[in-house]
Amino acid sequence: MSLDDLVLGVLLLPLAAALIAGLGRNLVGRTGAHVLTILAVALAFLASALILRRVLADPRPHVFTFYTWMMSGGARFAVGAWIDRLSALMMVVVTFVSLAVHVYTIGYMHDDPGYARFFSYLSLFTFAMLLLVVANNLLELFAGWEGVGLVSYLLIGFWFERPSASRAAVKAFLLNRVGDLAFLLGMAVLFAAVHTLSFRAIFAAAPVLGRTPILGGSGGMTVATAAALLLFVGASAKSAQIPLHAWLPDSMEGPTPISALIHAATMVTAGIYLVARLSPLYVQSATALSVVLLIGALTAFFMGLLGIVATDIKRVIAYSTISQLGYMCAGLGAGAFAAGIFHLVTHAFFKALLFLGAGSVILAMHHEQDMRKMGGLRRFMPVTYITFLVGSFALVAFPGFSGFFSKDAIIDAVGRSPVAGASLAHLLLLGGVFVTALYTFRMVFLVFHGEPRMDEHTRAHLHESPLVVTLPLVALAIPALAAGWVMFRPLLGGSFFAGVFGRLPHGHPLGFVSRNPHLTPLAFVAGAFSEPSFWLMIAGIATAWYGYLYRPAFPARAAAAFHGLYRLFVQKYYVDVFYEVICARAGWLVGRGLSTGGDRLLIDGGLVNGSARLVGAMARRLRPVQNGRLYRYAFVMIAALVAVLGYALLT
Amino acid sequence: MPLFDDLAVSAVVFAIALAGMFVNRKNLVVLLMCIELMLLAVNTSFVAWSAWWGGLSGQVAVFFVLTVAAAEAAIGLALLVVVFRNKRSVDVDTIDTLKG
Amino acid sequence: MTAAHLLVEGVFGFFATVLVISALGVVVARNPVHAALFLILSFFNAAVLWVLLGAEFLGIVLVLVYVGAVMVLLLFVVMMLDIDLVVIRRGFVRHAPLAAVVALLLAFEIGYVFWARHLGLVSLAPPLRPGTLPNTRALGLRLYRDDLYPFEIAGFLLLVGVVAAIVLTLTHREGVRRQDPSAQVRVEPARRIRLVDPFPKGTPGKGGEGG
Amino acid sequence: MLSRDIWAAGSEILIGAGSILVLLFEVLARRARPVWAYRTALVSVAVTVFLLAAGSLGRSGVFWHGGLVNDPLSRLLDIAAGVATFLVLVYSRPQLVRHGLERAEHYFLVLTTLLGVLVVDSGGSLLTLYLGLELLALSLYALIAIDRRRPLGAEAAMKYFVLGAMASALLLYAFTFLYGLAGSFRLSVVARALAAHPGSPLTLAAVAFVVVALAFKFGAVPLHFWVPDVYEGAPTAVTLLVGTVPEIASIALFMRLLGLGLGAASGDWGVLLMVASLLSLLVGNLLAVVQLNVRRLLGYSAVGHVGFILLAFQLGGRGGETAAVYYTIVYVFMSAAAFGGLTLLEARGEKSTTLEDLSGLARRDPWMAFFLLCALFSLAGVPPFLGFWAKLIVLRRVIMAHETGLAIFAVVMAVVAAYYYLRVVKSMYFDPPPAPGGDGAAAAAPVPVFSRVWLGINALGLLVLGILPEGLWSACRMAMSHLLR
Repeated sequence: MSLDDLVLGVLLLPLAAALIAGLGRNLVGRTGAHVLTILAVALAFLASALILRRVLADPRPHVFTFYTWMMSGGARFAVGAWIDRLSALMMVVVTFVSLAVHVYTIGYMHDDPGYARFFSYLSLFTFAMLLLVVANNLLELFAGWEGVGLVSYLLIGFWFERPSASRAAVKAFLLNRVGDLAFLLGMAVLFAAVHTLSFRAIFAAAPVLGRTPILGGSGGMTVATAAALLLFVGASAKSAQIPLHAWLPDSMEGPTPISALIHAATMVTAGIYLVARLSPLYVQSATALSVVLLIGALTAFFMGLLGIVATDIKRVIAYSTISQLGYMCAGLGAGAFAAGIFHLVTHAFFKALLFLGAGSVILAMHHEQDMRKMGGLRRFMPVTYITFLVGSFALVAFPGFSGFFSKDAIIDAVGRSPVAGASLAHLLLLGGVFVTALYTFRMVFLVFHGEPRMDEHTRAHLHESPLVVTLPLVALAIPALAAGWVMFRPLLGGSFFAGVFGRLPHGHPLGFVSRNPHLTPLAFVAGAFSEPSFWLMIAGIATAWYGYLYRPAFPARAAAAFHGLYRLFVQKYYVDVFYEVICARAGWLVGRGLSTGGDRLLIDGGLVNGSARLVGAMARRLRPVQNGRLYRYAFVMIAALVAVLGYALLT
Repeated sequence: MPLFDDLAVSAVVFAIALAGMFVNRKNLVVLLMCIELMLLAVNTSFVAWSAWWGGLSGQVAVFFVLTVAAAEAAIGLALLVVVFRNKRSVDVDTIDTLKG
Repeated sequence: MTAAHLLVEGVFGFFATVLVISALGVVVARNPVHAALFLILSFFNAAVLWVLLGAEFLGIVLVLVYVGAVMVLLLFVVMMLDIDLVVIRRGFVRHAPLAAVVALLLAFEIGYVFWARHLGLVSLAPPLRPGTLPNTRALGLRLYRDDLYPFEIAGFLLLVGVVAAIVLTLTHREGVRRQDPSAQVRVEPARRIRLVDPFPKGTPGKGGEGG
Repeated sequence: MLSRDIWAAGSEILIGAGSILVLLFEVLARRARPVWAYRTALVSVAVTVFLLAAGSLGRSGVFWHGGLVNDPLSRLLDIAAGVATFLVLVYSRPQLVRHGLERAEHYFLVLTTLLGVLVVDSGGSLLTLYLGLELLALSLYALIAIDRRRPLGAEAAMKYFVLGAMASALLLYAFTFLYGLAGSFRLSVVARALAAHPGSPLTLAAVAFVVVALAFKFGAVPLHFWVPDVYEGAPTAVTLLVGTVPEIASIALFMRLLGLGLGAASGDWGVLLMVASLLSLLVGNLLAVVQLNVRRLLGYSAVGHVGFILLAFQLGGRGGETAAVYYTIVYVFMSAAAFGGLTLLEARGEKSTTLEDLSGLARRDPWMAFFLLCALFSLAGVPPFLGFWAKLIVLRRVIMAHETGLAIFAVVMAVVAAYYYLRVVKSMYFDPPPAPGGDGAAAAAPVPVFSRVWLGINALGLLVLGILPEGLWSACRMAMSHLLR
């Protein structure tokens, strides 16, 4: 089979399955719906793997056109494919995660009346995401981009009976619209400059764009900067970067945790993919790279802090996702595109694992998501526990786990990046390591360790989840553990992404992790123990242990039994208080401050509601002008006439 | 300078009628009359230009404008009757239900 | 300047002045009936101006047809609606200065246009040909031959005016006899004449001799 | 000569004859019921559209001593107006029947409205443009007040009438200037005279008056006051008409009068239109946000769309004008679907006045809700609906003219617009239906399949044409490349 047939197959199989399952759901029934969609996605996964194998053999980008979408004269848009190692890798990741989600949904949505509809949405989502990934021009990418947004809107609002769900859906839609429109403008800027939207032409013109001032004037901003920044606003809305992140935590209102997974592990990476895809454009603009880097680093640190105070298990993971996306962004901004994409891949695995684990927990807890009402679950759900732990270690970047390789590569790269603002970003990312470890293990300890805090009824019915749930968990735990070892050399060692990404001027070697391109994974792991990031991570875990596992039970027992040692323990307790106040509590306070002050006031209040209020206030001012009186209308008309006439005669 | 004089007269009448459109806050009937007055000013202008050009086009236009004005007057008066039947008044102030 | 010119100038000045004053009267009159009468007066004056400009036919049409029909209709409606004729115009005085300013501004602007145009007349001056002014026949030829298309549209306009006026105002009262063309068309001979036997059988006595 | 002229006015004659026939039915066959008037109107519109599309009518050229100009643009606009009128007739009848408003005069006035639009589309002289415009306007005044029991209708009609008559007078006054300048009413002569005397005060004054009058007809700020009042006050079936067919005449007027007649002065009117466009975008979209009445909301949103159209038009040159024509045609069909949906809802016996009336519609009538959703998404400019292309093409033009600031402003306003359109969708799909009231039982009357099918074609057409946008766009480009005057 030729390559373009394979690509078409990957695209069309999920689409066809979605249409059949959605429109003909009375025809195929519940079983038919999931058999069909899973089969389609599985085939798409296999085909993607084949495609990856082909491009491994032949690294040149393969560009096809399937269909030309012509707006006659000048504007010509095509639907096609741009297959290189980046898009092939993304295809494999997308189809793999999507496959896991499909299988898992059988168990999770078992009792839902919208069963077939849900599968249809999932397959549709897969199609849109794949379209986005394979696109060979910006417009096609935008079509997939919008498709992904539309399906996410449908999924978030899936349980539209809940008012909070429909509110969240609207919020997600609106914030993404802001991004989409910036995206549109960015496309328009590129189109005005290059007169086409195909990647090939844009990449070819990128060096020129980097020198051309925008608006044809001599102003400071170049076309490349303007386009890159506008497109990044779009990307930051989709990838939930500050300040357009507010929709993602709220979108956890969707059916747990599948849509959450869709949003968190797959769809949100679209923005990262966009920047990486357009890296030849981005490297032409130092300004744009700096913005990407700083926004990413800020997001990575401050959104992580919010994870510390959340009590809803899904929200913790959601904040963690935002924070990890910040890491990816920072990597891209530093010019280390390979490291950013590497983190995207590993993150997809371990975050999917965490979400599915959380889903398994929530299922067992009868849809209770509050971690304060959990505890001690490791005894009841060993498989979930072990796999969740694997995911957590990967998330906190424990040496040897997949997340470690990618995240440390990013931190390393940012530390040595020539992009302006890199040193500040480096500090933020290092701080983020501590924060990540803290909230992750707070979650692990609250959910799986300690005393069970749920009510009797729930506790009596606690049991491990069924096989359709645990099987994907195990399947995902393996790459979460091992992916780093396998992919480290090719992805970061240099040859895999050769020629895919744009390179910073002066040939700065940021595609590589260290000065030594022949670095082995083992050596990288060994080196980690002397890096500050490792110790920050350990400190984070320790703090979590202290604050959420060790301390709660301790004071009461100590005070009662060992009166003499009490003072000593009080001394120790001071340390504890110190930790608590300075680290955990301070973090908690800052987190809460951000959550109320920053998140709710500034973002929700200032940006979302604020702009809505501004619009409302302006409208209220304008409204009385239309007072219904004829002479008012006539007067305004005549005044306009006099003014227009005066203007015309005076000039 | 007959052209300028005629045009000036027409402009003055036009301006008066326009001002009458919003200074009059009481009676819809007077609004209709102001419209008639505006069309009269326009017609005078046409006639003046027509004389200046020495052609007939302007006068033909006056015919059409008169026709339109007649039809317009018919509809305006009919609307006036409808409004009066609904509100028992032709006060401009009373028709302000639609607003905002 | 000849006497004839002076006469024309004088006549123009008089009627133009009256036209402006009566136009003002339309706007400021308290009583709508007075306003309507002022309007008619301004139409008369305008007609005179038109005649001075050589548009005799139009001037006559304006008086006979337009004033005769439309203005009378207006007056008729004003009276029919039985509007309170002695309403004081609330707010008129308050808004009058603004109106005056706007009107003056507008008149000044338009006047400026003509004045500037007048100064530039030399550049494009077409011949002023007072001798070849139109007559009714020429006007008719233009209207029915050259401008037939707009003429037909104007016909439709009048039709719309008629239909609209009827649709908006006609009410069918019960018990009022009126013409029904539809029924007239559909009538059949059999129903048109009903033969009535004035002396049906069984009635007593045809003629008077019985007894 | 005459037969050639008559043939050239074929579409106008067909529609005129149709309207007379409608009246004759009413007078001579009162028993036959208005349905025959409806069928006559429908058939005459359909035949006209068919003949126009087949190319049998309206051969290109200048006819009737310059009064009538047939070119590809007039044909395109005629077809668009015809199709829109067809849809309007199909959507409005069920509602008229249900509310006891169906009468032959209604259909007559709809046809004369269309006739006015056709005349304007191919107007070659100031006179025909004016007469066509008046024919259109007078028909609308009467239609808005046609439901005499409805005080709002009378109020809206009265306001529209007074302001509209004033705007017409302004337009006529501008025509006196142009006539004074050119000595003729033919657009070609006017254009020549204008080119010969650039920047003369007479030209400037004419431009000022024309811009004010045309901005009024289109409903651009600050001359938009009638729009929301009329949209709210008119009977639903008439709002449907007002929101669609006359827009075609407006863009035709802009093209003929400003683009072709006053094209030499485009520097003068461009600035004025730009200001009007920005104000329209701002005021229309902002005020739409605070509306609870759906029709008033759509009225203000129409003002916002006019802002977009003018934004393209003010650029001057064929490129911008083509984008404006394209946007207008697209808007008319989006608007037809939106108002058509509302009208058919009323035909079902539901109210469609406020946002609350629409809540939970997705569960009461999923298809209708879906059609409305298509229309609203398209109006909001969500890809891949047709409305997206319209916005994209306008923005592309604006950016190509290096007016990036304007483009950004327009995009921001488009976001505001997306918000209020989405609010309607939200109340249809996410809000619980209103508590079952007393009249709920009587409500569920079926809507005739014919009307529903056409609404479906219209709404899905927005999607299909959005996926295959090339045809309409190249038709517009073609039409704009062979203009006559």
